[in-house]
Amino acid sequence: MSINVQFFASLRELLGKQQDTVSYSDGLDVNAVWQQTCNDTVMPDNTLCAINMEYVKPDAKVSDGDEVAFFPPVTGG
Amino acid sequence: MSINVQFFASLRELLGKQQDTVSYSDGLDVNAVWQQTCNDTVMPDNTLCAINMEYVKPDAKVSDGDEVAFFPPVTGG
Amino acid sequence: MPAILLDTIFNPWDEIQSYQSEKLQAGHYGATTSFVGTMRDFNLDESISHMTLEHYPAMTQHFLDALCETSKKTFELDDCLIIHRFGDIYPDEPIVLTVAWSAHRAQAFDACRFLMEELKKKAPFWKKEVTAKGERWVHNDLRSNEK
Amino acid sequence: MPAILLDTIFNPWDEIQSYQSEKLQAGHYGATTSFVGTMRDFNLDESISHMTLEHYPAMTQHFLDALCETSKKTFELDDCLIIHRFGDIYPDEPIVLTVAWSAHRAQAFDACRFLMEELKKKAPFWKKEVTAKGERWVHNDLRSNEK
Repeated sequence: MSINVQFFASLRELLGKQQDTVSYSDGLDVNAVWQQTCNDTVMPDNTLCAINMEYVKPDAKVSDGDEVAFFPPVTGG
Repeated sequence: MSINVQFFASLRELLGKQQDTVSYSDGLDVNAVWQQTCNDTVMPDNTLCAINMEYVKPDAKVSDGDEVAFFPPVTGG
Repeated sequence: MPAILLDTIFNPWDEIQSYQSEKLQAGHYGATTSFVGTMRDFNLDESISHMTLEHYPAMTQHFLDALCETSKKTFELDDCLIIHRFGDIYPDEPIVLTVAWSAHRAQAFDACRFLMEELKKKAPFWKKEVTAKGERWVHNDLRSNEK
Repeated sequence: MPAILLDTIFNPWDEIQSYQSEKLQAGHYGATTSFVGTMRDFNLDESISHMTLEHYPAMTQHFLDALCETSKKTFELDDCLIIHRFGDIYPDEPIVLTVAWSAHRAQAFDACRFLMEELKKKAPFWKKEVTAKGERWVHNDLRSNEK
């Protein structure tokens, strides 16, 4: 199994990708998922994170098979 | 000239009249208008008063030709 | 920016649409808040067959016109609309409509609610309900049917 | 109590009417508050030709469904409805509709506003505006077009 990673809006454009896959390892948290897929790009301060469609903090632990998403502040409505 | 007096809703039913006319005299106020037209019936505590479609207190002075209205608390909407 | 008094049934959603397309400038307003008060078929556990809404016509019109004017200025609205029934009203019929159009949502929400709160506190209307036990004036102790 | 995501234009007033007549119990609700957010044709003094609303489809649906459920319980609503566009949107087109049906007006107003505030704070949508100068993502410093 592995972690499905999603990027949206300005973050998607900044990184030049919409989707990525990261291999799972014990103790993986959201921050580590970012580092594995984004390498040297620092996570912008206002980035929001979700695991399986629920907002989480960057230190939240990830489980194998999760979908992790990163996106900028929302502007709907 | 004179004062046109109007009663509405439960007050209209209590007094058995919808409309009355009172003759104008110097210094007439809303309370005195009530007394002239309602005789011994005491004005119920929660009665609202208006002169020419504007809310007033019972001690407001009336001018010749005014329309004075008495009604219970409103229940529209 | 009208306040309209009606003694016949009206469709609030059609009224909003036709007013908006006739009077509002397309692309200018971003927020529309509306409130519809509808007659319920029960109050205080009693079934209501219908009600009669009495009003003081000239003062009602005067009051609601002034309320529209004040609200438009206070909340910087593009426009607002009030429609209110009088006479005999049956369950499921709309009694009142208030609408506020504004650039931003805070003003539209605040204005629409202000229109309703002021109307309920001060517009000279009086409800008389007809139940199986007879007629009764709605008063402060008997307002659980209020919207 | 649905949250509906659409990539085509919709008529909010027709949606309210048809939902209400199909799903609500006549005579039971007394208060209906609705909010419609409409696209404006300018923002920060720049003319907007159109915008693209990106979203995170599964999370948006999940978030709005949960929001409806929470609101219905919290405010003791008869029902509520959210419709939100995504994709390309042009000036004067509705972007979002929130509706709350309740016995009483306080709950209907509170719930309708809660739906909008929560949606604006947390639903994963992102607006990109297209102006004569090019495209730009709407962000916190660029939100004067917000409703």
